[in-house]
Amino acid sequence: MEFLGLYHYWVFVVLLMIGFYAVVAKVNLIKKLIGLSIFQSAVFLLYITMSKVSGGTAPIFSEKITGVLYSNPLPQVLILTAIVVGISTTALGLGIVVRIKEEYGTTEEHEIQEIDRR
Amino acid sequence: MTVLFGVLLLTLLVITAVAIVRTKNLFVAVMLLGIFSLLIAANFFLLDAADVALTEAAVGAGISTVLFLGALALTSEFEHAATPHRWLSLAVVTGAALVVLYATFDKPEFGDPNAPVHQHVAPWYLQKTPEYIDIPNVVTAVLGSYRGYDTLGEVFVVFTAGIGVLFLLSARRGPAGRRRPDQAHDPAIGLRSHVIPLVVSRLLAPFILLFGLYVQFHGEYGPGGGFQAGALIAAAFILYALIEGEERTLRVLPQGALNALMVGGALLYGGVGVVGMLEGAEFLNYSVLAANPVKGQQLGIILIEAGVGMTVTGVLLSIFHAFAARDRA
Amino acid sequence: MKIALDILSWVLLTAGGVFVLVGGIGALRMPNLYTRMHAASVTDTMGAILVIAGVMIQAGFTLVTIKLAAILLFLLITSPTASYALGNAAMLAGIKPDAGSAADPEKAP
Amino acid sequence: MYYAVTLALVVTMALALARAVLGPTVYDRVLSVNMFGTKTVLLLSVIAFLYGRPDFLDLALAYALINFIGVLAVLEFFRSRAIRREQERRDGGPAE
Repeated sequence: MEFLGLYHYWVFVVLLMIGFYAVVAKVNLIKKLIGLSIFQSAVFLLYITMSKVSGGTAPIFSEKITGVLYSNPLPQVLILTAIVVGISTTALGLGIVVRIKEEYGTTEEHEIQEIDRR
Repeated sequence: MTVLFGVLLLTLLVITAVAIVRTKNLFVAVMLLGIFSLLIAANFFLLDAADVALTEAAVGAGISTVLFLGALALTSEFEHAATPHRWLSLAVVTGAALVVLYATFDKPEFGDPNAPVHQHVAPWYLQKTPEYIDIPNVVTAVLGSYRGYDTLGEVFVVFTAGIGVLFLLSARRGPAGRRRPDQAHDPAIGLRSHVIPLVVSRLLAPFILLFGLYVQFHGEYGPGGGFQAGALIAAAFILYALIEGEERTLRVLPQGALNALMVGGALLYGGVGVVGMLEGAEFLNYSVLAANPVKGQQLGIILIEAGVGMTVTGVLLSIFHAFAARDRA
Repeated sequence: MKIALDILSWVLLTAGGVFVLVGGIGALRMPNLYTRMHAASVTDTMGAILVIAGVMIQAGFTLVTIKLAAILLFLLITSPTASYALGNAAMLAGIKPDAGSAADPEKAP
Repeated sequence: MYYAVTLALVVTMALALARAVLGPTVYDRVLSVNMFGTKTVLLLSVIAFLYGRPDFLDLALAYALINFIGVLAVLEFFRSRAIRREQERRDGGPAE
C-alpha cells in the first residue's frame, strides 16, 4: 500500500482542479456554482484526510472500547461547520443568479456582459 | 483493506466530478451532485469523521438537491453556450494542478500518527475532555466549548447568508410578474394528488422530526449536534412542503416564527456567552453557569447547540420558502 | 450456538451481496428505463433485507438491532415510493413502457 | 465476510454510477441516484460493524429517512414544469 500513501491528496488535487475548471471556464452561472461546491468538497476532503490516524477510530469515547487511538477531532469540527456554511452561501449565490435571470433574462455570462455593454 | 475501499470510492468521486462538469444538462448535473454528496459522505465515514458524514448526509441528500432544483425552476435547465477559451482554461488549470500536486509530495503519508497536525492541540483535547467537560463526543466538546468563538462566528455567517437570501428574493417583482390566486385548497398544489407519496410522507415526516431532535440532544454522546439537527428538521418541513404545498407549511411554521428561530438561536448563543461574563468569567466560558464547572460546561454546550439548531433550521427553511415563493410569484 | 449464528449471518450477508450485485448489473445492462427500474428494485428490497438481517444477527439483541430494524423499515417504505414517483414522472413525460422494443427510444428528453 | 459484502456494494455503486453517467434519459439518472442512496445506507451500516463502532448507525438511519426527499423533489420539479409549460402554451408563446 506504500504507493497509495498520497492517493487521498491526489484525489483532492484532481477534485480541486475540476471545480476550478468549472468556475473558470464555464459561462453558465449555475454551472459555476456547482463547480464551486465541488471545489469546496475537495477542501473538506483534504481536512478530513489529515484528521485520519491509521488504526484510529472516530473521536467519540465509548466504554466498550479502550486503549485505542482516536482520529484528530479538530479538522472535523472545522469542516462540520463549514458544510452548513457552504450550503447557506451556495443558496445565497443561487439567489443572486435567480435575480440576475429576472433582470437580464439569461444566466450565461457572456450574454450578461453583452447586455451591460449596450 | 478499508484503505482499498477508500481508494475505490475516491476514484468513483473523481469520475462523478468529471461527469458533472461535462454534462450540458444542468438537471443531470444536480442529480450527479447528489451522487457526489453520497460518495463524499461515505468517504468521510471511512476516514473516521462520523459527525462530518452525518452533516453531509443531512445537508447533501435533501436540502442541497431541493435548493438547486428550485433555482433551476426559476432559471434555465440547459447550458446554452459552448465553453470559450477552453484550451486556455485547461492550460491554466493544468498548471495550477501541477503546482498543488508538487506540494502534496511534502505531505505526511496518509494516516501517519506523527503528522504535525496531530502534535499541536489535538492530543490535549482528547486527553482533557473527560476531565473538563466529561462528554464522550470530543467533536462536540471542541465545537461547543474549546472553539466556541469559531462556532459563534459560523452561526453568524449562516444567519447573514439567510438574511441575504431573504433580501434578494423577497423583494416584490415588478408589474410584469403575474400573481396566481391563492390556491390553498387546490388539489393541484404539491403532490397532493399522488396518494402513495402523500401517505408515505405523512408517515415519514414526524419520524424525521423526531430523529432530528434525537440528533440535537444526543450530540454529546454520539455523532450529532445543532448543525446536523437543524438540517434534518428543515428537511422534515421541506418534505411536508413538497407534499402539501407552501401555504400549509407556512401555516404550520409561519415566516415570522422562522425569523424568530433565526434571530433567537443566534441571540441564545451570544446570550450564553454574556451570562458567562456577568457571572465573572470570560465570554463563552461556561464553567460558571452551574455550581460545578463540569456541569456548567455541559449545560453551556446543550444551550449553544440548541441555539445553533434553531438558527440553522430557521435559515434553511427561510431560504427554501424564499425560492419556492419566487416560483409562484 | 455462536458459530451457528455466525455461519447464518455470513450466509445472509453473502446472499445479500449477490442480490445487490445482480441488481446492479441488471440496472446497467437492461435495455430500457422500466426494466432497469425492475432490476434496481431487487437491490432495494431483497438485497437490503438480507444484508441488514445478516448484520442484525451479528449485533445480537441490543439497541443497535432496533436501529437496524428502523433502517430496514424506512428503506422498505421509501424505496418503492421513490420508484413509484419516478415511474409516474417518466410516464407523465411520455416514456411508454413498451415490452416489445428492446432499446431506449431515440428521443431523449 | 464484511469485506465481501462491502466489495459487492462498492462494485454495485460503480455500476449505478455508470448508469448515471450513461443516461440516456434523465429518469435513468434519477433511478441511479435513488439506487445509489440505498447502497450507501447498506454500505454505511456494514462499515459501522466493520469498524466495530455499531453506535454510528445514526448516519445510515439519516440517509434512510431523507434520501427519498430528493426523488420527490424531482417529481415535483417535473410536475410544476409541465404545469408552467401548459400555462405558457395557453398564454401563447413563452411568457418572457
